Amino acid sequence: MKSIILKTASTYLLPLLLLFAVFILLRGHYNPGGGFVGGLIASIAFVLHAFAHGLVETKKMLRFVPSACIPVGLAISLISGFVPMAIGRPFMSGEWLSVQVPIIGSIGTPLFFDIGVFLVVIGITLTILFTISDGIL
Amino acid sequence: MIDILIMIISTVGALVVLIAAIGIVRMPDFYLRLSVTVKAATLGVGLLLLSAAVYFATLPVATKVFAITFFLILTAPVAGHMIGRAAYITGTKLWKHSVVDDLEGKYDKDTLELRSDIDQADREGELPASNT
Amino acid sequence: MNLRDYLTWVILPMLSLSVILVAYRFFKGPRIVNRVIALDLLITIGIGIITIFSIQANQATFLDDAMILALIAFLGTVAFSYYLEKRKGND
Amino acid sequence: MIKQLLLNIMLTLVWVMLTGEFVFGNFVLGFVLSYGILWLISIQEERKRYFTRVPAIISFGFFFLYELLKANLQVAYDVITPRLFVKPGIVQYPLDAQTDLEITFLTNFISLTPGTLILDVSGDRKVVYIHVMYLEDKEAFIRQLKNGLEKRLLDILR
Amino acid sequence: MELLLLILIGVFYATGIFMMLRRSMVKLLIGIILLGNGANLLIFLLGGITRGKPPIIPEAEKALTGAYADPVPQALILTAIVISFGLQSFAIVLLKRVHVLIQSDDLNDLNTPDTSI
Amino acid sequence: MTDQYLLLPVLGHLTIAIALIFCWRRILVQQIISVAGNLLVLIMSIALFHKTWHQGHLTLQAGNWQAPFGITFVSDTFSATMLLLTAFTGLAVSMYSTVGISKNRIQYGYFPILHFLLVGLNGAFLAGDIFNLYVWFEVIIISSFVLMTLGGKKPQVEGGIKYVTLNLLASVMFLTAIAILYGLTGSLNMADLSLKMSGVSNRGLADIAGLLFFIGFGIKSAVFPLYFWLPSSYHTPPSAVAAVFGGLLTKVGIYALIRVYTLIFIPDDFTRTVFLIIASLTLLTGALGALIKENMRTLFSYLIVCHIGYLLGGLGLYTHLALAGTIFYLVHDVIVKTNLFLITGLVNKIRGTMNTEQQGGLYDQYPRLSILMAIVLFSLVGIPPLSGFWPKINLFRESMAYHAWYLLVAMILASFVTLFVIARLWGNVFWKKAPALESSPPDSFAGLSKGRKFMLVTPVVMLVLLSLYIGFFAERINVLSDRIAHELLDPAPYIKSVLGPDAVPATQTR
Amino acid sequence: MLIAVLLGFVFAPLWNLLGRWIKGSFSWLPALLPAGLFLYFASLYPVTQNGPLLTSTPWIPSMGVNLDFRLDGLSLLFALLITGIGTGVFIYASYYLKGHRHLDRFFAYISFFMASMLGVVLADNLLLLIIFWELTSISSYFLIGFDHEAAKSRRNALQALVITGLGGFLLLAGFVLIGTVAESFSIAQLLGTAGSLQNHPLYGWMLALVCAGAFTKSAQFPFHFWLPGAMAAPTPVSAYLHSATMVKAGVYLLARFTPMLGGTDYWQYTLISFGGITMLYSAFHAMHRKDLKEILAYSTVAALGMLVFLLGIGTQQALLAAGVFILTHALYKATLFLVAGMLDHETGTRHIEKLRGLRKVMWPVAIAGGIAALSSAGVPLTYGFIGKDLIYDATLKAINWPWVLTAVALVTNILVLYAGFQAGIRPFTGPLPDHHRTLHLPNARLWLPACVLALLCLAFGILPALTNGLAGAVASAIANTPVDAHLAIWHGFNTVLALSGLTLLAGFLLYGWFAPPEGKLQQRWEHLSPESLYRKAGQGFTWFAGKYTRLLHNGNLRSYVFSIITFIILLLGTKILTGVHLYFDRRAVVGGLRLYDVVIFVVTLAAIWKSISTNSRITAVASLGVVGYCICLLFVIYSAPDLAMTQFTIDTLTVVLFVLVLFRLPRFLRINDKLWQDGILAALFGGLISLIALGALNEPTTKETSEFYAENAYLLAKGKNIVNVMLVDFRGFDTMIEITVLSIAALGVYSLMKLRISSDNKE
Ligand code: NA
Ligand code: NA
Repeated sequence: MKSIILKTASTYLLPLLLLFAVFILLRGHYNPGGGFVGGLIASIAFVLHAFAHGLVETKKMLRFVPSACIPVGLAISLISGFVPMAIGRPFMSGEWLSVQVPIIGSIGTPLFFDIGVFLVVIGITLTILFTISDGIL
Repeated sequence: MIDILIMIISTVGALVVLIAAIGIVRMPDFYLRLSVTVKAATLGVGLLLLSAAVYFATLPVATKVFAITFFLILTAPVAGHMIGRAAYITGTKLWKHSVVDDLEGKYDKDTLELRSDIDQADREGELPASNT
Repeated sequence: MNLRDYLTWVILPMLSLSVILVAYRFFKGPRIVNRVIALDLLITIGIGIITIFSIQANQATFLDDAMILALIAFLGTVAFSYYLEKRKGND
Repeated sequence: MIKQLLLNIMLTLVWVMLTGEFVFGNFVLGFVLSYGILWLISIQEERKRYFTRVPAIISFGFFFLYELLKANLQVAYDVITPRLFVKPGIVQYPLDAQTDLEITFLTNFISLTPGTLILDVSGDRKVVYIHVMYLEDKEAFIRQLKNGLEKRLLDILR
Repeated sequence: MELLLLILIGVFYATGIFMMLRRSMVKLLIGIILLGNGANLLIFLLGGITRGKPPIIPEAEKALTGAYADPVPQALILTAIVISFGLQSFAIVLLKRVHVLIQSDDLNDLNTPDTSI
Repeated sequence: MTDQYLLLPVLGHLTIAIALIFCWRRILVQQIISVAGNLLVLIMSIALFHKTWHQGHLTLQAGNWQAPFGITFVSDTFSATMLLLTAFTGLAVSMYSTVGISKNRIQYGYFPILHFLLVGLNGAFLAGDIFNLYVWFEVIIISSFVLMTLGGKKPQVEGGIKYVTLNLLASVMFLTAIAILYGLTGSLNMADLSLKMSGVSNRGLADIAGLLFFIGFGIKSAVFPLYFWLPSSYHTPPSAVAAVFGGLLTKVGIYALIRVYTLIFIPDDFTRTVFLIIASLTLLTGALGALIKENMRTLFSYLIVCHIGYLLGGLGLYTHLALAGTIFYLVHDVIVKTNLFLITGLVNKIRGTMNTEQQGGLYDQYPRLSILMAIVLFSLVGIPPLSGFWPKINLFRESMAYHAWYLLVAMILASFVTLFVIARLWGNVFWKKAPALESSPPDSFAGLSKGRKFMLVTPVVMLVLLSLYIGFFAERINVLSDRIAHELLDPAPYIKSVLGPDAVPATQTR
Repeated sequence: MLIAVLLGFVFAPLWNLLGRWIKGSFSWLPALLPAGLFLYFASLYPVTQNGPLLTSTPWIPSMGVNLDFRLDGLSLLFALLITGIGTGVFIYASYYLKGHRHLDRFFAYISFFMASMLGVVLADNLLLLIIFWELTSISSYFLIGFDHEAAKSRRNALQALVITGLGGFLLLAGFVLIGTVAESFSIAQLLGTAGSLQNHPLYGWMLALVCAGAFTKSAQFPFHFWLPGAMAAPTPVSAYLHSATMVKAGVYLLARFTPMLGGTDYWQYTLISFGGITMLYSAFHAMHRKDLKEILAYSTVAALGMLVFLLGIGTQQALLAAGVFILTHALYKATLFLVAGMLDHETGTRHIEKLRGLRKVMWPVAIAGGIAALSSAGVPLTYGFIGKDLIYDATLKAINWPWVLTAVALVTNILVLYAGFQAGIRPFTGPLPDHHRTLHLPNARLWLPACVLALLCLAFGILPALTNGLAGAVASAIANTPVDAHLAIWHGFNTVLALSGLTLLAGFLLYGWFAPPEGKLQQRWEHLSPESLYRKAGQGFTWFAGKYTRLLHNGNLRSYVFSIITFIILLLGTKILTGVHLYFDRRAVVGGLRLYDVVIFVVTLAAIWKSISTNSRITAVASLGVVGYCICLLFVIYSAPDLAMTQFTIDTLTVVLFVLVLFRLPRFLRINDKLWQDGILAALFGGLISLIALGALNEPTTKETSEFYAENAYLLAKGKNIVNVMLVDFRGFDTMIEITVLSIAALGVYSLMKLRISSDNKE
């Protein structure tokens, strides 16, 4: 859709939404949010961009193929589950570092797991939507 | 005291929202309804949010309220523009008592390219620089 | 009348009434464009309801939901507009 | 380059405000995050003199609020009284604003003001089409907008 | 509210099935979505509903006390919603593919594999 | 007893699947990883079976959260056996797929999704949490959707719509059942549910919850009158895919049904009667359908439906012997049905058609292959002492003891029709001379290189050897089934292994 | 004994491996197998005189199936027949099928069959017996269909398998029933407790099921027709399976079960009536056939009927007669088959009108045929005479209606004589047609086995006492009590002798004067024959199967959904009506209602209604959006902020998804039929679910898991949003799988949209 207004708005909305997505991801452990919603918001940001600028532009802007997020995210989640096994605890046991980080709270395997979820959700949403809209957006 | 303030703000907000709601029912054509809703709701909800900010009176809540309002202000006009334009393109009629319709016939039927009709002579010479 | 009661018996009914009115427009239409703006307005009023509800329940957490609604509702309208332009009014 | 930096700092601030924790670590985190995001989406256009005129902004804010209230009351009055006073129409409005950002700002503010709504911008960016609820005189309306909102806005943006 | 939710759940299931019984593929899909919503609400209702007490531990405390909503159904529904999203996306695309192949929205046109020997 | 490595067969497949996505377009690499990975998982599954056999119930509390607060995985003999069968099937299908699946499909994710399917199956067999089971089922159905429609040919997607719709309906019913169950007990852990169910005062509602599970799993296992999706779709995907489907997908439904109806619910008389009647009708419906089909795979699809009746019937009889018979039949059926679809693929490769009327002459052209196939076909019929024969003894016996004469008649009729259609098939496909058609497609098997032929035939041989083993070493399988039936009917060890030795199951009359 | 049985199975694949030699000059090699086994069993003869020889090897003890074998008189007789005639047939076949490209396969099948048959007669365990029983059916299937490119062979093989297979399954059911009742599958144990089954309430079923197995296998009317059809097999097969051995498995079975199930009125009436009808029916048919093998087939059926008939009479004389007649019939019928095969092989036809005067070119064959025919007629000095004597002796001494039974036997014997002469004598008498003058005597491997068998007919006929021991042992085994046999040619002038004379006289007259018109009988009664009735029943069944299958599985998804939902409603409805207590607790269900609850409820209902009633797809999608947002609001109000977020984002994305796909699709189909039917069904379903939910709502539940999470989410899992902690930690595994589901869906969408397979047959 050739709308200057939408284009401009989405250009500025994109970083805001992405930042917001990461925010939602990281605070999930303490407040509503988490990897899912975070991932969905991030993908919505890109989808909006694609509506405004066309799919080709959005793909050009992205430094990665969205579907690559899927295996990477899955691998991160899976590895965060394997880590406890390496020290002899059951799969997916929560292992925490002692340092505290603002917003996020403690750093531990569940956090990495959630980051994996985040990536997978971005990957799948974008793969699905971009595949469907290939040639029409 | 704070409670009274909250009550006032929220009442005004709710009233604005209610008026927008009445407006969307009462207005005779699509464009008028759109016109009423976009901002009335934004203003009304902004006031309701403000009352929340006053009530909680913490920085995180204030930030959130600011962010929500900011998003609404940023997106509501754009959304109005998008749907209004789509409505016009798809042939939504103006109210029969409308005064003027400068848009009539300005959309190219196939490409949906919108013409401006001013400076017809100039157009040949200087094409817009940043046309994507 | 304390704040909570006021919200419960005055503000929320007002907003509920607004919802009913907007919903009426949604169901009456005519045509999709009217429904889309009604839908948009419904969501906006929803943000208001959530806000008031968060005061009433003393749970700032719900404002997060309001934030998400504010952010994302836009995409729906854009999508509908897109559809309409592509279909040129053919439902 | 400077624009990127500014945008970056701005995003960092938004982050800190959103999270509400004024700790050094949070600034760093916010900076890193926004840096990453900006890197990811690299916006090409360069723009000069980003925001300098703070007073103009404040004055514009008051002006806008005034317009907002005035028009809102008008609409509200119309909606709740039995008779409709509306005289709607779509007006072609020639733009002085040139860049995408200017156009977008202008149109958004026009739309936010009750009674007016931008329907579209022409392909050559010369005019916008505005839906007006109370259109008594087309030329007067255009003039009023030119000297009011658009002028003030462009003062800030340029 | 429980009563209203009970009715709503019944309506979701009923309309979901009703739409699955239409001949249109798009309606079929709508039916599936309605059914999914019904199932989610059912879990929500039967887990016990509580107004205004989200299962989030307040800032200053270390455990949740007093009345609060049961987090278990919420976690289940969340998983279910996301899964349905995946399945529905696939179904929508499948629909599109079928339409490309048979140029019809009519489910009755879909019986090649059943009636072929 | 706790076992940290319980989940290895699941995680193994998951890791392989992810690794396969990383090498998205590299066909050869994918083939190697897949076959090697399946071999690895087979070894893991054997190890798990061995350990379970010798040490009894193994449990894993994921995330180290004590049951019922976290997600529990349990390996009892039943699970371990199913895992083992899945591993054999997986290996066979993976090998077959290296040649049997076209390059296009491999380039578009065939192998990762096959492994995802195996992840789902293995997970479902190990799940000790009812909602977790639901999620595994979703993995299974979504990967089967994708495998079903991969390639996007017209009959594929047409069948796919039906498959997807009815399976989604099944998922909704499953979810509904979980909702009711949670509403009644407030728990999701199956061992915990087993304890809490006895405390539910409204027995009728508990039975209703059970019946909802029956409907959900019944659709997945294709019992009458919930089977429609199966004959609509199973003949449309490639043979290798149909082989996994035919071998395992309906069985996982039966597995879940057996699991919930031994651990959580105890079928009352009403439910048992329903099972028996449904089983009989399933047998008849499948048999009648098979009787009139000329397409090999459609015919086999109906036979899948038909033979599910034996399994459900055994559950409905609900005695030790009947359950043992059911398990035996399950073991046999997984191996044979998988192989059946693999040989269908071979026949299709040779003759270029699935229609039995247009086939023929295989016996003359490929006598050894034909004998191999004959063993599969006659195992399916249950010609003694091949694998399908043994379980019928127990099932016949118990249906007589329970005076379920209609079930007995249905079982005999189903056996008879199976014999008839298989013999007719043999006559048409193997004995008859191939009809000389102008446009008969070329034999795409003969032209393959030795190595590729090897990859196609070895899985069939492996599975044939397995079914011969099941037939001739029926004692082993019978002891296994017996032990599984015993474990199923006495859930106390299961519950104790999950919830700790203090958990005391209420004495239940079974 | 185990090894003896298994040898055949071992050698079967071996012949295949040795194919090249077998097809070459070593085609006699396989005959060593039956010959060796014959000698082995013959050597065991003295041992069996002291009682049955039992061996046992464990196989599947947990199911009570062991490799138990017993060798008593009955088994021995059959074992000797199987191996003895087997030797002859192997030798015969080695020349008969010389140069056949699948000779190795033939020997493989027939060795396999021989082993199975040995298994049947030697098994001392019911389940073991049924295993071998089924194997004989299967190997018979392969042998009948040996010439598998001929449609007729395939059809007849299938027909035989269908009949015997059905019998096999019924027999299995019968055995399982007997085994369940008697708590043992061991024949030895069953014989030990003989007499107990007859009084069991389910005796009738046992009898019916065992008879079903026996009658189908032994071709009793009305299941007989597969046997003439089985003549499509090569002649050695007919001689071996379908006259001498396999068809007698049913007889063997009845004989074996005589002590366990016999002795009752049911037993007598069943066996006598089936046997009697079979005898008369098929003997009559044999007379009207012109094809050598068909004549022999029908006379075989008659003989089988006779055997069943005798077992039905059940007296000691009858059992003795049966034992002797088994041997008699095997000897002469095998001979006649071999002769018929030679004639077919040499002349190329089996039509008896075209075969005349062949004694001039193949005299040894003529002698063998003649002797066999005389034996079948029961002419003195042949073994058939002894058999016939015993039969009349048995019928005359029957307990009920001796004269009726005797008359039946008499008529049958006369007709059988006619058939025997038609097959064994007619082709050799009369003038030799010109076109047969070039024929010459076939290889000795063809005629020698026939001659040996014929000589045995003669030898036993002259010295019947030779078989006293065996016959006695057989009768003892059948009767389960010691029976002495005193076989002799001369018993003095008595009724039996008179009957024998009458048989011969009437038979000769019939042979001399009567020539039935060809095919007339078949044409007239064809539509009523069991075979055509069977075909019609089969067609009817298939027709029904087609109707039924297409009715249910009609290709319309909505009808599938309709059936499924109907089933659910019926199932759950029945259960609710019969056994569920539901009540309505007003406080728990209605309490605490707010205005906005009602508003949300009403708007949701209206949106649902809109989404199902609208004719515009995009309106339906928008309505779905409203539904979703209302649910989202519900989630907020009822304390599920995370759910609300997710629901909202996903609903928006679904709208986007729909929109992207929808505008390429056609409009909604306007056909909207069956509204009421579907509406009522859907309403019932929804009501049912609500009702169940109501029930569950009223049940009190414990919340120990939620309490655990509330207490420990922060302390142990370091998070305050319990739902999120559950998702990433407590129940993190669900999430792990869930993202897997999403990934698969994405891959699926990708491949569905991008992959196109062009070729039709590519998999
Ligand atoms: Na007014
Ligand atoms: Na409850």
